[in-house]
Amino acid sequence: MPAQDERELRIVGFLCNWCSYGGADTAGVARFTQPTDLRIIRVPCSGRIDPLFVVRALLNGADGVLVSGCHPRDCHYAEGNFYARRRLEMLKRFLPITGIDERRFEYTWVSASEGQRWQHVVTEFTRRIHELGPAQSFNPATQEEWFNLALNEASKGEACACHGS
Amino acid sequence: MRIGVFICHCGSNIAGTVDCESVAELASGFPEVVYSTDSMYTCSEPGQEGIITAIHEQKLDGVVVASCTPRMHEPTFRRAVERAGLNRYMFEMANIREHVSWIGKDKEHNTNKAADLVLMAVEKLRRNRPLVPKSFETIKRVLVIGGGVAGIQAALDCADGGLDVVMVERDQSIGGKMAKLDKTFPTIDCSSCVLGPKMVDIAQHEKITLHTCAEIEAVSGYVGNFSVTIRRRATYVDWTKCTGCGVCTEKCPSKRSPDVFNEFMGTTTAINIPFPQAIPKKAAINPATCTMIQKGKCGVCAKVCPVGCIDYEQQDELINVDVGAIVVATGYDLFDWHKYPQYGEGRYPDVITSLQYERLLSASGPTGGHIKRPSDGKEPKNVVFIQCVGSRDRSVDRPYCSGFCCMYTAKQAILTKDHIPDSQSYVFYMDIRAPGKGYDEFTRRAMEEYGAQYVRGRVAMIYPHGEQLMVRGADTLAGTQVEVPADLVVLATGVEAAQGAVKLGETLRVVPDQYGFFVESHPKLKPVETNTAGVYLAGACQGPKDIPTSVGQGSAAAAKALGLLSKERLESDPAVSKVNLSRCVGCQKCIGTCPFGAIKAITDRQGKLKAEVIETVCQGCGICTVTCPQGAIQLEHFTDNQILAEVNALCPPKMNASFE
Amino acid sequence: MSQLEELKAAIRGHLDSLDCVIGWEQGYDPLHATPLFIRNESDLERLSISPLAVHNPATYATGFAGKKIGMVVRGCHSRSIIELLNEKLIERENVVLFGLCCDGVVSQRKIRTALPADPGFVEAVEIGDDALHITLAGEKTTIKLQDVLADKCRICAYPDPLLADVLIGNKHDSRPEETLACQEAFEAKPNAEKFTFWQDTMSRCIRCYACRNVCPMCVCQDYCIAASRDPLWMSQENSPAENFMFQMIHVSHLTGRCTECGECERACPVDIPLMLLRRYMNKQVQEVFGHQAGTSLDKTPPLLTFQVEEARIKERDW
Amino acid sequence: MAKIAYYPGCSGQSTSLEYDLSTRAVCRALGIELVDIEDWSCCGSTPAHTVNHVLSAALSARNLALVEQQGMDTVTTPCPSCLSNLRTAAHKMEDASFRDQANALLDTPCTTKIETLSVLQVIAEQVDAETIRAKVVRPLTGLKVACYYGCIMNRPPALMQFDNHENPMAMDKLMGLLGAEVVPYPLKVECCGASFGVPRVDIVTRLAGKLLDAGRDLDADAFVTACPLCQMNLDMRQGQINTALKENFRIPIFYYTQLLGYALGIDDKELKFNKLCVNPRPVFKKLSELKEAAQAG
Repeated sequence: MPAQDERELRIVGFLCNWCSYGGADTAGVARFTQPTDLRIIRVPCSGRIDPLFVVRALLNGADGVLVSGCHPRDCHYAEGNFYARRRLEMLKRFLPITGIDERRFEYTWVSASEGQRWQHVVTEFTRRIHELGPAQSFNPATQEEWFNLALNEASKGEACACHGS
Repeated sequence: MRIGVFICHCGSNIAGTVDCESVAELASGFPEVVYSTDSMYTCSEPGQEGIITAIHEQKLDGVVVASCTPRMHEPTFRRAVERAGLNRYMFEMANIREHVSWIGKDKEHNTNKAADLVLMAVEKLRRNRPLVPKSFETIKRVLVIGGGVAGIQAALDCADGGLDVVMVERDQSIGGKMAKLDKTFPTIDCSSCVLGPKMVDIAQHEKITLHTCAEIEAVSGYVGNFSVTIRRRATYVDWTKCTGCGVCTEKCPSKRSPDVFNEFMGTTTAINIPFPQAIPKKAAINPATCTMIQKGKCGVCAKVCPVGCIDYEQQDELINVDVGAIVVATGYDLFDWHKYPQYGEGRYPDVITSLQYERLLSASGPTGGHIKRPSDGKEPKNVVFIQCVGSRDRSVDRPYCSGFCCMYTAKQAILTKDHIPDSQSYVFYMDIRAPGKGYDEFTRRAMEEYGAQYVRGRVAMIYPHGEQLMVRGADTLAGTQVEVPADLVVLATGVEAAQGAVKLGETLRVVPDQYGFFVESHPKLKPVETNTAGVYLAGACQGPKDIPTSVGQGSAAAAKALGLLSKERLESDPAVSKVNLSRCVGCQKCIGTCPFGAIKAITDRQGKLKAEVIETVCQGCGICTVTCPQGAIQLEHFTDNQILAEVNALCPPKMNASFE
Repeated sequence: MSQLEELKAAIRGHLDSLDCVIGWEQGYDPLHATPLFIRNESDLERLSISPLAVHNPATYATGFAGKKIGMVVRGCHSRSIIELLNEKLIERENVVLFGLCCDGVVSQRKIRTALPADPGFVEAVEIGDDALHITLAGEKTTIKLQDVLADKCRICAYPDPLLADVLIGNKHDSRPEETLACQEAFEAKPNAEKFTFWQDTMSRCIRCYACRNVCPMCVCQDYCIAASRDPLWMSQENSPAENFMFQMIHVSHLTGRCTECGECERACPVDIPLMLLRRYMNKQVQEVFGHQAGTSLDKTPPLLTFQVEEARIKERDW
Repeated sequence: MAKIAYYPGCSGQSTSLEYDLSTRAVCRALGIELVDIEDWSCCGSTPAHTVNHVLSAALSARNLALVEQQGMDTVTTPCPSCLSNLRTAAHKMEDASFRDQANALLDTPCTTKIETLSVLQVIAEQVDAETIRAKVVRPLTGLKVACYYGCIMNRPPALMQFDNHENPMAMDKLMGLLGAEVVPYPLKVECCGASFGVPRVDIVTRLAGKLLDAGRDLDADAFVTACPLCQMNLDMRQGQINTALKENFRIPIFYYTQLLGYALGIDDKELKFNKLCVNPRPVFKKLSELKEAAQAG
């Protein structure tokens, strides 16, 4: 069951093995129905999640990226989510300058026991991504667009006002 | 590679909402997949045999199973592929049950999702490589930190099991809080009669080395091979000579030292043996109150000591010891009740803590077992007990229940009646929590046989009224305010983490929770393990606990240590970080972010700094991999390439059409 | 004694004990400077510290690991040095800093625009107090320094070196403009416009890595993950997404470390306004961690540490 | 000393006139310049907030708005009940939607946060101990006083942000500075029965009787209070209490400002000792006897 319409969007999830992956399992065991768009990549710890994985996914055309780890202070490795929190917060804050809607990326904390919370997180995030619709591809989709892009840029002078004056 | 894919139906658990045959068919077209099939129960005996046969017949060098969560059966399947001669890390799982079939009913979407998950697993597997665990020797010695009843039990069990034990205790004597108690619930048996023999065993056991007046200074190393530095405070008495005869304590003229053992219910001498049953029974000087140490005058103890063991120049001593496992049993401390303004903040001497009351009840206490109130030494007739002082109260940031106060309050009410037959006890309580064996019966006895008046409600105010204290509170059952005149008020002071627990946690890499109690590995299934391999918890350092539970946990921790060190060699998980030395520029950022101290700096042959992972210490979190800008340190089995392969499998990059 | 003479004297005093001192000299024409590696007295004579001398000597610092060198540093350069020291990438006892209280440097891009024709080779440049007099094809053009001041200098809060063994010149007390109008204007644009802007701009990137090579904080040497097969973060395909991925790697690795020396943007041969990304990220770092890279010694970059309670990170409660 | 706005409160115009006058006299002597709020109105006292929180806040906010108009940011009042209302209003109006509701009822909206302090807090925090000690001309040496703060002076603590709410010491310290012997009075923050004085006199006599009893146990010569209602219940109703409880209390109940004024040498007429119901003369007699004895000895 996709969130709102028939068409699935591409949502990538990065989940730490100890808490959130377990939380997603708990939700499954409890048969908490969730939208099907999300595909989960299991990592040992949210501290293993390089913000550049998120960037890679978004530039590859992912419509949404969701990261979830253990609640702060509950990290299996004591400190991983503390580092993750800083890294991911900076990524989220940075996205607006790139023009990529920062709402397409979210990070949160779900423990292994929070099956219901996981259902809520997935449902809400999927709903949000469907509201935003499919992401625009950073690379042109067609041969023609590639060509136009090349023309555009050839005809352009200075890129930014900073360099004009 | 030659990859085999096995799609599990899990009866109808998966096949009910996923078209397993089509997933298997789709998978046969994935890169390097040479064999793809589906089966009813892949984890069953025939299912596993099917995998093994396929590995042999199809000459597979990697296997993907799409079934339930890897948290369930990954070890099962790893063993299966290992039986067929593959390395266990040449195996990946796709979770198409908990993450697919159980959370949605749309078969088409589920089938697509399952296929995607299989593709991700295949793409990751293509970048897996065989990993071999390292094995290493262990040191057959256990460090027990804390000499309370939990630590004593753990130490004795380990020693009886044949391990060497080093026990470190911060105070002058072992025994902990239990040694201060008069009697114990629910049997009203004498605390020191139960504990005393065990303390003596500690002193006499040939496998146990005891360091008191000592604390942990530093810990390095890893499971099986810890290296510990212990700081032993100067006692100014040579304990190799001291016989504990006590002559010095009789003659010491400085009699105004705070009596820590008696919970400050009186004073003691500057040179002191805390209590008659102390282990070790040795004297120590309190340098803060010793006039010889403070002012250079006196020296009486040195003159009277028959063996000449007094040494005013003694210094702290650092002791190094290597151990294979560590049991943390640092216990608890009492909540500082002065934070409550309504109890007088210490203005009224006849408001005391429950532990102080234990000392008043104890025959070896400052009053010789006669209950005398501190202000005027009179015997109290009305004793008011107030429960939950620093427990279950968010306003003082102690929302948790201290667990055993209900029980000891009932015990103290009973003992009060025993000591003073014409006394009357009142207990202000919130709820009575008595879930142990014989516990509820015990609290009932306090009420029914010993006539303790239980008032359900909080106390709002204590104020002096003549020679008495007036205790005003709510009686929520009667819906009224009550005032009870009291000769003595005993606060059932709650439990908090022992002082210094957080700092010790940092030293041991064991995480304290927000209240300072150490966090166990799993609240149900690993209650004495910590997330640092080889470090175990016993007793109240993990959370409030009564004596039986602490003793039980002491034994449990000992069993874990014995189990661990019963193996000649230990194997480390090979899914740990690994440094590509040629890429490493020696910036040492990874060393700084590693929570386990598992990375060290080395100098290579050209004299350049490089990082090196201590494989047995690394826990495999991958923080370092993200820290390293060059990608020089990679967490095996979760390398950048493996995770990127999964990302790219899910979201294939859009390439320039002209290049395709 | 002029500032230049004062500086020369100071360097002369240290020359014996140093492997080299990095400064600037005239480049291929009088309008362009180039880094100068001073090893002896005769090299010293070529030293120039005019506003044309822009290069950040800190870029070379890690390359001299184990050797003792001197560097002539302006305010922003000193920040790079401090950051390198904080990250223990260089050692304090191995560097001698000749600090210049800096009045700002020029933007060659702005000069190029201000000149009547493409400069090609300039015949002569005379540097006045507040203007450049440039002789080009026999004709003299006067450009006010203020008009061609680099953007980073217009908003520079640290014109005077924050760390120096020798300090030349007079300290500044004036406050610069706090923000750049064009930066603010860009940040305020709707997502779609910014997105298209970067798509277009990144299609221009030729992935020459000049921005990386000139960056004083890019210390991976030959092991940048943008150009490695293991780990394989990105392909060599020249597409907007791959080019942007490279820029995102650079931004990501500079989080909390960028000292805003502006070298990346200066070095870009296709005029990509990289400082838009840098300044924005630095602003976020400042807001969340109260951290400005290279402004004080013994500060750990924010992503290499953490607080158990992060005062300014709101836990997303959903 | 800076100027501070002054809100006398309704009681100060009637039952506690002596509190108002002695407060003004004392502040003048200590160099605190009180500026009356022009056209001030009732704070709403206890009835308003039992009916409607917005209306209650608006009543107080009107006064705060006047303070704002007079160009000041702090107001002081001797009455704990007014203090409580003014502080509550200011606190509630930090919430924007509540502020809009309350301001809608006012001609002059209150836009900034005006700080309200009790006169006791102003004296305790803005006049240093040595200044007061130096100004004492008639020390209270030998006089045993019980300081009674009443129940709302420091409560709720999060709102009042002054002194210890269970064991306040501001008046104790002040009386100590004047030379008085302050007894460790345990019921400092007990309820006197407050406004039950009209409907349920029995409650007041029981509660206030207990207060007096505790003071007598400690051998107090007098009570000092800071609240008009407390003072009235203990002083004016002392006869009723005696009748109801078959007691014979004769304990003078002063406002702390009166004893402070006395010690500072302010003319007795300004301090209005003649407004007190229980004759305070024994206190002054004791003081002069003690003084004579000290001089003789």
